[in-house]
Amino acid sequence: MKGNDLVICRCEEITRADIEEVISQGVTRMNEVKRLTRAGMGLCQGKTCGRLVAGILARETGQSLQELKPSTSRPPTRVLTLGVLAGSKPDND
Amino acid sequence: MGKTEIAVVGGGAAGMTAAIESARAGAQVTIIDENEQPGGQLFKQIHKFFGSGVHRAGTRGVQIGRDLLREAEEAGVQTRLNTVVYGIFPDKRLGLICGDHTEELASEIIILATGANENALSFPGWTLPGVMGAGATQTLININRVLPGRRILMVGAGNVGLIVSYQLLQAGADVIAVIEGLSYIGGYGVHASKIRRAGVPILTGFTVLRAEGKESVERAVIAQVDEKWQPISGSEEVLEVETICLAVGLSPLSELAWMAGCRFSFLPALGGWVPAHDENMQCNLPGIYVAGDLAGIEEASTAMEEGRLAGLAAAESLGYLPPEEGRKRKEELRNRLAALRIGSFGEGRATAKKKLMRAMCEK
Amino acid sequence: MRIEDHPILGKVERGRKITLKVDGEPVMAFEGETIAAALIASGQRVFRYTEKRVEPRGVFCALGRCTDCVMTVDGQPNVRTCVTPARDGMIIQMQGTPDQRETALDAGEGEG
Amino acid sequence: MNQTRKKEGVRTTGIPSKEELEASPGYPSYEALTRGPIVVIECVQDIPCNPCESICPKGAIRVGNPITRLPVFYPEECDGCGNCIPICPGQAIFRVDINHAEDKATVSFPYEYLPLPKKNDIVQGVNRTGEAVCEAEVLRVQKPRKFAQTTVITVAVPKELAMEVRSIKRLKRME
Repeated sequence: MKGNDLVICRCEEITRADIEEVISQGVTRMNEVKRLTRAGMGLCQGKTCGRLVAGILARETGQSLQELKPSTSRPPTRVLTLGVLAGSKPDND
Repeated sequence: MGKTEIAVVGGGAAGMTAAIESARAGAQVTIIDENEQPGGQLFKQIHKFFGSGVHRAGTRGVQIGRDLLREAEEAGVQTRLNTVVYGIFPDKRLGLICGDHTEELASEIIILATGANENALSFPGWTLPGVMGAGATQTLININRVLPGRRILMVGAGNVGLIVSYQLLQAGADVIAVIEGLSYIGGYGVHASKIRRAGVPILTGFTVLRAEGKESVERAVIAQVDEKWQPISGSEEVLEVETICLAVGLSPLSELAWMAGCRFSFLPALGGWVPAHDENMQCNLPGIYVAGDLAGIEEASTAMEEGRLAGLAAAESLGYLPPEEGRKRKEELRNRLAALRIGSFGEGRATAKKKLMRAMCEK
Repeated sequence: MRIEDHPILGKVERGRKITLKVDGEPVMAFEGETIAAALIASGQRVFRYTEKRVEPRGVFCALGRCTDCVMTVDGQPNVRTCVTPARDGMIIQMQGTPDQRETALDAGEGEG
Repeated sequence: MNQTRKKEGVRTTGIPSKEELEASPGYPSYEALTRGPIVVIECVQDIPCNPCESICPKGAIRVGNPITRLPVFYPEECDGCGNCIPICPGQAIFRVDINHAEDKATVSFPYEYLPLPKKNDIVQGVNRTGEAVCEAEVLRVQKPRKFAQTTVITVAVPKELAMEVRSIKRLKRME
């Protein structure tokens, strides 16, 4: 298996090549990588791949990890099913 | 909408101690934890802790966990289990998922003690069943009481890698080797000595090249690395293992703190991005406190002292402690924390913590 | 492989014996343990196959975060087996197996 | 597995070197060993930790302040209770009696594996690298309740290996 075929985001099955491709197109921020590749948008919300993506982005763009804030956290921190949201005001009947 | 004075997010070592201190001072405290049981990672820490008497040195984490549960109950802490905090909103409202519905909980103070997440290491074959976090292995063997494999490769010789290797031996597995990319063992020498005595080799300057196997791990290929972390050709070795454990560090689990708008600093000695806090563990946002691994990756013993400090300071800010008593007890806790951050293993963290506190003053 | 006796934790205390149905096959479990623990004890390592690359996955974080161990439980997909307690009679199915995909593919071709 | 690069010391091998041990204030001199049973503390790093000091009823082990200081052992104060062996979170404390018999010494060490050996069993003594170096006769298997499942095992080994043997080869689990 070649290095660039390596899965980085386990949930969305995004490879190193996928991430490097968007970086080669000029992407420099974590949020952009996430939006364009879907790395970190899966069920785990980037908990596993976040640091790996930051590492690749730092190496490829010459930025330090300190310059790379993680992609923006927005609620929900866990995947919510629509059923749960629909049940946000539990009725008693 | 539910209401509480102090909401503690996360019922691990830091969250429990924070809740106990606040509740003992007289505050109304609610712990929210996503698990079936509180205690966080304490119940899988079956080894004896370091430190001194006040840190409960020589006592196993699992026993400390049991004691904290009892103390929390005695102190009147409310605990909401199986409840996920999915969001943190203005005016210190928390969005909760409880089973099949969502709820809001309003609070005057939020103490975030969300803990840490295990770092990953990507290499060909790392998605195969049989590659897992060292913490995952620890949960399986010490909580679930099942072995994920007989023959194990541990990647990482920090304290987590060394301790989990020892616990795997105790559970009846064979640890074929511990490998470490650095040229030295990062964890305590005594943890390393224990597993060396049990016949486990520790190979420094080695990395895992790939995991191989059809449907799950059947073997690992490791190799020596040079100073630039590049594998040295010809140094490859094949290890017949069925499980590869990754113990390559932890990162603060910080989504809620980011969402709340906390100011962060990047401090490698504390595990990466860490919310800035003052000497009361309060963030730049008044009424939001952090403690434990979220506030910088350290040991469970430091997490407990930070939890106590945050809990006490939070209760004090609500007027539950006479100022003189609050000052004295916080000072005592800070001394206890300082004692755990000295020596060659602690200095780096002590310096990073100072930077974190200075970051509070920056605009 | 269950750990019955342990030098620190002692003999294990388990709930009553129950039976899960995993992809049609009975699997013995103990009430209260996680589905993942029961499956690992029975020797199962593959918990699902991925959607795009059809690659096997198993337990990775064991904390309910990574979602690599998700399966369909009593008809509900994406249940995190590492944090879901086993209950008698649960029907558990692997998601995305190569077989299922062939079936889906065949059905698709038939329509086209 | 061969370690191709020559390395020494606890930071690279996981085993304290002879120099590290001899520089440690809890590690007895040869002369002290000959005087009778003695505690051997193989604590060579500045870890914040002092249960050995707290547990000793006689004040024979002193860490002091800060708690990262290496434990100092005062043999004349020690009454041989052995409480320091199972309390050490690092399992770095042993007891050695090189005068046990004409050609035998005893070594006591903490042990946390199953199954436990039984008294009078002949097992294999291992050195700090886990290598079996001799037969060892099990003299005592003590499981003091207050030390939370840490067993202290005492074995008799050839006298010349008294400062080499630090545990026994783990016994096969019966399943």
